[in-house]
Amino acid sequence: MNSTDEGATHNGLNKNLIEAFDKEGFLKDLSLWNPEVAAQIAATEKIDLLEAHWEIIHLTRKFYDDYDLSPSMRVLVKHVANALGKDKGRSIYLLKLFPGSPAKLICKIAGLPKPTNCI
Amino acid sequence: MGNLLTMKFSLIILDGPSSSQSSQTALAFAKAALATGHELFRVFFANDGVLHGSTLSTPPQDEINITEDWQRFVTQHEVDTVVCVAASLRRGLLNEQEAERYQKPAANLADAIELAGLGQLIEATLSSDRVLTFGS
Amino acid sequence: MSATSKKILVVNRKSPYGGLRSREAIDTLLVASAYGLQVSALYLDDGVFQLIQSQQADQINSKNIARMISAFEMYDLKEVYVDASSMGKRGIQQQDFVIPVEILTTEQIKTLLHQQDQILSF
Amino acid sequence: MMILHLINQSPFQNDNLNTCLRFIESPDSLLLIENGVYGALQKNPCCDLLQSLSKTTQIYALQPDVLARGIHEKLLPYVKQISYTDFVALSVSHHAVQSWL
Repeated sequence: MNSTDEGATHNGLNKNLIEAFDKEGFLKDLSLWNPEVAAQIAATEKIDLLEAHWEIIHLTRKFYDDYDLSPSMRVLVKHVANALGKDKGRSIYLLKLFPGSPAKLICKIAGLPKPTNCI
Repeated sequence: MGNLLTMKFSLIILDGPSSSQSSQTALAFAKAALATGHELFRVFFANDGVLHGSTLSTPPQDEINITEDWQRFVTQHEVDTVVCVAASLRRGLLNEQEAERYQKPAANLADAIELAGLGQLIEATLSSDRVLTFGS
Repeated sequence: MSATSKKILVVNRKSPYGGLRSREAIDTLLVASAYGLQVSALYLDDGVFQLIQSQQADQINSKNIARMISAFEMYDLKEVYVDASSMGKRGIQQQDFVIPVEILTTEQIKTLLHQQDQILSF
Repeated sequence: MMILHLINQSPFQNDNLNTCLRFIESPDSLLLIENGVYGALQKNPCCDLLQSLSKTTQIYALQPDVLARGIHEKLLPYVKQISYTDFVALSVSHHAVQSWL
């Protein structure tokens, strides 16, 4: 067994996991995703994952499972509104939880493909 | 046919340079359109058509290099020319920025051509009088 | 006529796998719809196979076209038309489809085609 | 609303021309290009349908494609051969262009 298989820890991060990300911090192999990985990705974005974040992450993953698509921001807002009600189904709500570009950031944390800028 | 009407055309090209005749037809059409006073709003390469953006295409010397012909044409006439970004990345066509972003060893997109999303196709559809699709 | 009032039809005549045309047609429909355009989809010939609900694309390591099509409603894309004759020739019925569609006769499709400002084919 | 219908594949190869002929109606026009010009042969799977269509609808074939394939002496008499410039003019005179891919 070599050292990379062992996954020596470094700065609290699993070494295999460091290599598992691309330059922009997206997971290269989406099958490696789990809630701990999500928390690590979020930490690099200075986001502490709370229940409010998790419900959006799970919904987005469900969307991907159902439709084989990463949602655009507009559709994500609509999807959240349908599932969690109008208070949460608003861009401002998602922006507060995932500042910057929420759709992209959510995909990153939720272990979904990097949006291709196409949709 | 004596038609003095000037129209804005956009062309969508779906086939690769060596998979069918259609990009040659499209280029001949584009030249004829400009020659008769019409405007080319945009050329949008999608699907295998994005390979027309490559600077690396090298057919034998006694065959036409349709990829270079297209690039020369759009450069000379300053035609707004786009390759679909998702289709391009999938087929190994990258500009400097994307090569850097995805940590790839080289970039091969011609200078005259822009990497962009399908929004550009939709915009071309809205802004043009006529849209023609070439492919098979 | 303002640009956004243009009617756009995307014609789909290709089967779902064995190429990326169906994917790109779906992407185009979703983008057009995101722009709030009057866009509709017509499925005919082998294109009707794209709508079959029981696809198991993971068997051939592909993304599932029918599943993507089932997102149309989320994207406010509600005008989905299918050629009755193509269905009949292939022994396919409405209940095989992943979403509700409007089934059209040849005459109705002629009318649909002639109502468009632009027709895109993939 | 006039549509210019484009066919670029051989009727011996697939159903594109057949499908197009189901939906084309006067005052639309049909233009055969690339391998589609084989649909202008006197003997082809769609020639009966084309014969009846020709009474109401103009059928064109792109001349460079016809000549390239050496079939210019075997064409249906009512098919008019045109240039790329004519192709552009037809796209202008019709409201939309539908490529049957």
